[in-house]
Amino acid sequence: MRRLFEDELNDLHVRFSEMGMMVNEAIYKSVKAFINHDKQLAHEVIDDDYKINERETDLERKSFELIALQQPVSTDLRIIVTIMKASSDLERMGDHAVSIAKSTIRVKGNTRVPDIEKDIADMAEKVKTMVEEVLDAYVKEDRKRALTIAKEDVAINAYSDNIYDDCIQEMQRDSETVVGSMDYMLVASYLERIGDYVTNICEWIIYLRTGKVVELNSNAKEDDF
Amino acid sequence: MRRLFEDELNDLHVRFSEMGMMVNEAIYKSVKAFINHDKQLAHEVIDDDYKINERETDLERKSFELIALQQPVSTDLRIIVTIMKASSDLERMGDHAVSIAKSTIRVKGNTRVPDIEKDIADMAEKVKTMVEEVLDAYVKEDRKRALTIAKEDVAINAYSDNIYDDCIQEMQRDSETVVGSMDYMLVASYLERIGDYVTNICEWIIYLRTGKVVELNSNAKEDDF
Amino acid sequence: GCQSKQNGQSVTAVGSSALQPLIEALAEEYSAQHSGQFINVQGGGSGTGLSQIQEGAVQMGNSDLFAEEKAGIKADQLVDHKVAVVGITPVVNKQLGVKNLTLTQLAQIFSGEITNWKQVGGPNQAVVIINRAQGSGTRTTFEQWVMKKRKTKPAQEQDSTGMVRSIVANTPGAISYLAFSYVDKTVATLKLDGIAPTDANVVKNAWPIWSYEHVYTKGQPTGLTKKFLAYVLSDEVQNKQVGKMGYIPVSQMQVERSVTGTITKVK
Amino acid sequence: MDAKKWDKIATGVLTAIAGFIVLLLASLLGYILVRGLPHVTWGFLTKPSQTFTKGGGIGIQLFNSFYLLLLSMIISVPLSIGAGIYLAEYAPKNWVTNVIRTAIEVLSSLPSVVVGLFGFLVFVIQFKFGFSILAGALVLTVFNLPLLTRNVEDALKSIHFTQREAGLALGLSRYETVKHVIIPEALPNIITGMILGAGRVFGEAAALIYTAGQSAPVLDFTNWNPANISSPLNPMRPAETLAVHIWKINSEGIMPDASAVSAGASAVLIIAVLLFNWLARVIGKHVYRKMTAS
Amino acid sequence: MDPIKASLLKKSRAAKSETRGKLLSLFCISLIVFIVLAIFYFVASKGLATFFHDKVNLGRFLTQSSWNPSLKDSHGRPEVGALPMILGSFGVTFLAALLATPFAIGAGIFMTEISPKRGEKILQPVMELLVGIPSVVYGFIGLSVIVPAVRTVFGGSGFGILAGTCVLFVMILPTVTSMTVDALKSVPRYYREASLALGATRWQTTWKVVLRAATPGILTGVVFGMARAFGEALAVQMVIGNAALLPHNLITPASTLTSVLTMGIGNTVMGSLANNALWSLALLLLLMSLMFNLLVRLIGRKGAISR
Amino acid sequence: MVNKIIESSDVHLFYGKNEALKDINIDFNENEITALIGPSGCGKSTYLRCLNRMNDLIDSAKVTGKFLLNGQDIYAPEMDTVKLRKEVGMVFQQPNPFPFSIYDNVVYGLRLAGVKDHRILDEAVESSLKQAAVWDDVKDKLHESALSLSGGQQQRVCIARVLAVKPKVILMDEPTSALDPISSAKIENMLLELRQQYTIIMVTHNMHQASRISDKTAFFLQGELIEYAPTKKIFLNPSEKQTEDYISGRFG
Amino acid sequence: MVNKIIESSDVHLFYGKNEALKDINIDFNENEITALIGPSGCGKSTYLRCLNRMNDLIDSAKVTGKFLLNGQDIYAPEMDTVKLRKEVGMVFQQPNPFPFSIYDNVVYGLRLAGVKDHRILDEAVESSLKQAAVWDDVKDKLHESALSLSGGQQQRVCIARVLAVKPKVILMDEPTSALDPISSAKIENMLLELRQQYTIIMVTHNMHQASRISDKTAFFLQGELIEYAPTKKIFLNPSEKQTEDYISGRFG
Ligand SMILES: Nc1ncnc2c1ncn2[C@@H]1O[C@H](COP(=O)(O)OP(=O)(O)OP(=O)(O)O)[C@@H](O)[C@H]1O
Ligand SMILES: Nc1ncnc2c1ncn2[C@@H]1O[C@H](COP(=O)(O)OP(=O)(O)OP(=O)(O)O)[C@@H](O)[C@H]1O
Ligand SMILES: [Mg+2]
Ligand SMILES: [Mg+2]
Ligand SMILES: O=P([O-])([O-])[O-]
Repeated sequence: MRRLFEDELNDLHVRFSEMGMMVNEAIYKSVKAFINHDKQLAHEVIDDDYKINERETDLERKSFELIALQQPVSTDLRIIVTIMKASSDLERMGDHAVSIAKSTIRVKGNTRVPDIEKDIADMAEKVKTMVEEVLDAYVKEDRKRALTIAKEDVAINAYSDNIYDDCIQEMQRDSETVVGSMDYMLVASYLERIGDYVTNICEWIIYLRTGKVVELNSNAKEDDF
Repeated sequence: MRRLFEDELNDLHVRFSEMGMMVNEAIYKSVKAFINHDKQLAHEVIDDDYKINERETDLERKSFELIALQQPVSTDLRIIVTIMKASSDLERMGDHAVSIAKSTIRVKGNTRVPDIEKDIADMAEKVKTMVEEVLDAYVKEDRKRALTIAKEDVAINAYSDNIYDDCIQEMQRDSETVVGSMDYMLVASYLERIGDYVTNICEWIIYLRTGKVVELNSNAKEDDF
Repeated sequence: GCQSKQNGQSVTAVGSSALQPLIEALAEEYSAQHSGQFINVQGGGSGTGLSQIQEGAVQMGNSDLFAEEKAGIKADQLVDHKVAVVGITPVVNKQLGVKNLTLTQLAQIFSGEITNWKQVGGPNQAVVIINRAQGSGTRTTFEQWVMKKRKTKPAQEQDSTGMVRSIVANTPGAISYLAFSYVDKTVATLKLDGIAPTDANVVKNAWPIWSYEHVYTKGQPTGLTKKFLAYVLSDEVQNKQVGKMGYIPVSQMQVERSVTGTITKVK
Repeated sequence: MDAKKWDKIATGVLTAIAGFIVLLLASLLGYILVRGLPHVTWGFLTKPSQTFTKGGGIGIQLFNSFYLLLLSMIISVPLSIGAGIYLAEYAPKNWVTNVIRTAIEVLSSLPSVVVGLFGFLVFVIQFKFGFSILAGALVLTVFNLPLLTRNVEDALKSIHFTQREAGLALGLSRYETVKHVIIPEALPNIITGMILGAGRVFGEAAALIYTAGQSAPVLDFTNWNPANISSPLNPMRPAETLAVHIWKINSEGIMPDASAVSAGASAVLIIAVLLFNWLARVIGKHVYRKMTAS
Repeated sequence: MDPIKASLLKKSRAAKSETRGKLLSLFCISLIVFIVLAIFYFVASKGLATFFHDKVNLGRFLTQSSWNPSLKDSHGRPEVGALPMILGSFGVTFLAALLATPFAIGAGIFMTEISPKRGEKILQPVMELLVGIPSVVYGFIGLSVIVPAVRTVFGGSGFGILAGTCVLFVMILPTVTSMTVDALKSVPRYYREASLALGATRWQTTWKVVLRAATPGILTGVVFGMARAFGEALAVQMVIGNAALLPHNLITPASTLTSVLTMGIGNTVMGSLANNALWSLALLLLLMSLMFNLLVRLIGRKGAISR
Repeated sequence: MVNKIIESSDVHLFYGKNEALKDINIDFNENEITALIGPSGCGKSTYLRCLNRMNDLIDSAKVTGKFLLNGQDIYAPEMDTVKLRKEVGMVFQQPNPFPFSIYDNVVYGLRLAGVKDHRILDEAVESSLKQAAVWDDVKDKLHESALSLSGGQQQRVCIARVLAVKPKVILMDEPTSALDPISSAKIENMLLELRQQYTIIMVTHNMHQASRISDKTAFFLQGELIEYAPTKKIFLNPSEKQTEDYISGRFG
Repeated sequence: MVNKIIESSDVHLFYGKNEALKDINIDFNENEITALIGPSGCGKSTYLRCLNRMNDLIDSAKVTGKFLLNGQDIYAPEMDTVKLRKEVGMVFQQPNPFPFSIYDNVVYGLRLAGVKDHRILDEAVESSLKQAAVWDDVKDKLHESALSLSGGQQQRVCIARVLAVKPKVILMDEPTSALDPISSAKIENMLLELRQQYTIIMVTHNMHQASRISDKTAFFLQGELIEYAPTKKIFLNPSEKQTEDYISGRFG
């Protein structure tokens, strides 16, 4: 029934998932580039970002169209709304990947702090896993998993706080590392933000399943300091 | 005609504008607190953030409802979609205000750099104006003004770069200022982000008027480094 | 019905179509002379007349037949008033040219033994029999005196004299029979055995096909009925109107016929 | 192309048939009117008839026809409306109703002779009305009731059920709905049916021969006392109607100008029927316009 | 809330008038039913008397061909064979219907499909007038025009089934036509449009769709026409010749149930066999009328187009 | 405060042997619009017509269960259906004005109730027509035939006719399905206004209409009440799969 | 490649003195669904019926302007309307199967065209009914009366009847407005399938329907063509204020 709409909805879904992969890849690449000081890979991430932006615009446009032309209600509407909102989150995640890539380009040639880099790599790994998981949870519309993933954001925040403290110490210890640490600091904050967006997407997964708009990361802010 | 829907639509519009004011106020207060080291004001901002979050959730819920129950098309639909998307931007702007407030709380007791603080104050003023302007442009659905405002984001980015460089210098100069500069740095990046969100809202104003989804801030990233 | 005096009075006579013209005319005349007194006259046939007088539905029942002759009539309750005699004559289409038949020939024609006029010396023309309806007084009389015991061939029937006359007038080869009172120029009468259908011949019974016209009442007549019957039987009426209408006053008859058909000379 | 040719041929044939029917009526009417109209004079229309002599009129028969019609309509119209309402509105849908409906249908297609004979047995003899207008009117009622009832039922049923629902849902009783909404709406059709029924009654002869009788005693048009035997209004007097008169002249008429009288009377009868038809249309239309554009 | 309750439970004026109206209309219908039953009773009691009282054999009544109620045959049985009349009645009825149907359908199609405007303006009133003409007048015309015409063309007396058929044809034509028109008109307009839109010509549309959809209605009309023809008395009686003979051709006199009935009733004495035999004919007529009605119902039910 | 104006419970309805309603339980609140939706033949109209006993007219229909109007048993033997139907007005799918003038249509119910005073009638006409949002369209031709109006206007006059007798509850069986979108929109808006004073129960085939104007929605399927909930819930997040499938057109 | 199958220009139509169509210009592309929308009486049906000359049947209707079907003048005197109507099929608002069997309904057009071969007829029946997505519903009762089907099935049989004569263009005048949402949805889906082979021009009162299935939408108002554009544009961003007002129900 309603093949055309169903097709289009499915298409939208697929394209959104694709966008998720693209963003995930961008994050992965940017962190890898940062860790490996791979300027070229970083450039690649920056260059590919337009694709993510385009995809977002495209998804938005398609969503509006479906809403305007097909008058979806209930689940169908929630699918579209979720995609419409979550695609912004993905796009922002992509933006943060670009920021990390930019840091990579900037950080090059400065003094480095392997400990912190190790922490960032761990944190990045963690974030990457979260992103992958949330995409999987989205595809499976898995509400429980979304809740679990959102909780993991606490760990990310802890990483971020850790790295912040380490950077401060490092910078105070050795002013040579200021520029580098600053970048570590920023990258950590980008990763932290990405974690927040993952939480957002978790919220949307819950919305998709239950129709309830919830706030999962409000506490995330409170324990920020 | 269609009084009820029209009423609701108008209501939505008003509540969105209100949210804009709330966010604007949060930004203003947080910057003021930061500059004046007013920990109490900063706490106020943080404490009030839940209102913004709630308002966003509320606007989202209402928007979904209107879409599901009223099947709006054309302009009506665009109004709702705009609010639905832009409210996230506003909410994020609010989050950044909270981040600034948190920095204020954190920065207290550290060594300060008046020059940078001056720059940040200027930048904050600029951002505040932009936010006010974009809200005004939204209410007036002023497409041209939206374009102009989006262009001003360049200036914000320039401030941000400036402050970044100054901070680096300052930190290298005097390791005492590391923690403080770091915060300056972060606050600047928050303000810069808020500028980006203003640009986003500008995009939505254009969408509202023309039905076209455009990308105004893509270049903003390119000249970031 | 019996209306009160000032609202007028009316009685009804029903029955024989052969008698109808006479009674109707007399009724009109009577009403004209006696204001507020009406005699309604209906046709319907002798059967109707007899059965309705028996039912008491009307005050006078007109019939060509003796009540005794009609099956189902209890004649003893009825009082017979013979108001006239009428002759019945065979009539044929004017174009036919046949003027005379024997009584036997006539009977053979109606029994279907003769089917073409050339068999009786007429033109080569099929015989078209027009009968009156079964049970009508005219037909019964005709059959009684012409057919004797012969059976009538089933043929075209009409229930009214007027219709019979016009059909005979219009149909080549047609033959039927009419009461004298209905005979007019449109049809031709036949002589039987050379005797012409005239009142004079009827009076002498030389013309055998005739019948009394009876008005029956249930019991002795009273009131208006009585007065009217007295009027009808009055000499003045009998001698003037009756004759004029093509009927024969009973008083002029030189013979008398009984219920069984026995003829006795009147002294 | 074959189909097209057939289309043309069919159109031609059908038009010819239609033309033939129109011609048929025209010649019928023409025949009656041409033969009859020359005899129709004022005197003919007003004078009483003559049995033996020339120059009789049809005045009394004409009056009788209308009077009889009036009487029978007075009886049958309310009855048929009541019965029609019952059938259209109240009758439960079950076999009893079905049988009733069938019975009425049977009655409506019963030969009028049989109805006449029934009337004769019941009204004339049993009820001792004699040959009278009353008996005639009653038998005409019997003769006409089924058709009128059916007409009323059809007219009521042709009013869309939404109108009924509207009335009921407004809190009207079923009867009020019928009385105030349905009947007014159906009125044009009812009136048309009534007038056409009247036309039918006007031309009826067979049923009257044995009931209203075949004699037309002279009436005293100055006496309007219905109890008086010579009064035109007396319902107990026998009354020959125009149609019966025509029948009688054709079967028993012995007046010399019988065929002329018959032709003239036929023409008058036809004209009266034409008049009824025309009235039915005009009044129906008028009422309809009045109803809907009040 | 309580006033509402109270007012809801009080019997309203409307409810009372409802009862009154229902009773009134029930009374009317009861009266009609009573009359119908009375007629049935009278006709049946008199008509059946022939068989129960006068012991006439029903089989012989229906199959014997000599009608002479006042006479007895060689076995002493009354000659009451109604076969000639039955055949005559059916003969004129079927022939008239056979003749009228094509004309009615033709006229109906003309009025609904070919030229509705002229149909409405001309044919419609023509039909109504034809219905309105009293049967005496038809008889009168039959007698003075048709019978002589038949006589001139076919010879004989001119009286007979043919003349009867002609008169009845004209008499039932309007009935059949108007019901045909109703049937055709009630074929929804969209049938025609659908057919035309499929590339049919007007005639194809009429022939294949409209007529087919209207068939039950038309048949009903024909049966109604036949019922009318069957029961018609005066006009037929005037032209058919009224000879109680088995009809073997169309131009010799024949008779119908009605003609013998009308003719004979006045010449018989009530209660006598002759009279009862006539009532038997009336009963037969009544039964036929019933049969025609059932037939119409059957057709109507079978052919009902839903919606 | 929310007041239950009509309560119905354990409702079963048989047409002969065919069970058209199976154990329906719905209560209606005062001053709300309730929409009854569901596929053709699911029993929406049948249920609606139970509420003012219009089903009494159908011989084969047998209703069981409890119906209360303001706590009063609708099917009590002593209930006067005529009065009931004045309390519970009804508007139908086909606009069905009587073939009288607009004025006469509107005052019809009042006149029958014996109101003769011209002032009262005039006022009733004006206020009902205003409530029905058709006053401006017809005020200059109150004495012309109601049949001369367009379908949408006719339907609003029919609504005015019901309003004139001041019912508590108005039942509507697909009141706009015979109308074009613009007329429908006008009527929808009018209903939203009427909600302030009346309780409206409406059958509709148009789910969008239900979603636009109703407070509560009841979804019927094959004689069963599948879901009865606030309209928001039904259209955003129905509890039942069948409801979801129906409202998103994904059925059969 | 997009092919224009019907072109119409400068179309005016008068019913007597009343101008029902005012200078309409629309071209239709092959294999597209075009929806004609607009308020009641705006001339949608009138325009549609110009395309297969159904207006010829209305005496008072006078058409001017140019209509081309595949470049061929529709109103040329030598145009055979019978053939035209086979090329340009039509489906109506009321499901109108003939009172024959389903089979006879479907082969009606072919039989008219003189096809007698049973094999061909059988095949046509099966393929048309399959295309019309009603084969599964009726395949076991092809010789039962089409009137025994439900409204939605009847309408699909009517569509199959049109498909059987293999038209190029199918005109539909509110094909689902007499049906319930589920039947409508089925027909909408079927139309989306049919689009692959036919050009469909459809009048609809239901804007949502237009938005759901049409490629192009033409908006009529009082005999004028206000806007004719891709459906997306009409529903997301119409050029004309009137269009916007109409589709968002904000009219009058
Ligand atoms: N008078 C009746 N007699 C017998 N069955 C009926 C009657 N009215 C309705 N039904 C049956 O009852 C069921 C419910 O009918 P109802 O009219 O209530 O459906 P509905 O939901 O209003 O449908 P629609 O949307 O088509 O109006 C259907 O199956 C129908 O066939
Ligand atoms: N046969 C006709 N004769 C005269 N005028 C007509 C005729 N048919 C339609 N009209 C008029 O032409 C105009 C357009 O009618 P049309 O039927 O095309 O409208 P529509 O858009 O199809 O409306 P709807 O949505 O109600 O079907 C209307 O004003 C109508 O009154
Ligand atoms: Mg319904
Ligand atoms: Mg239309
Ligand atoms: O005079 P009759 O009518 O009995 O022949």
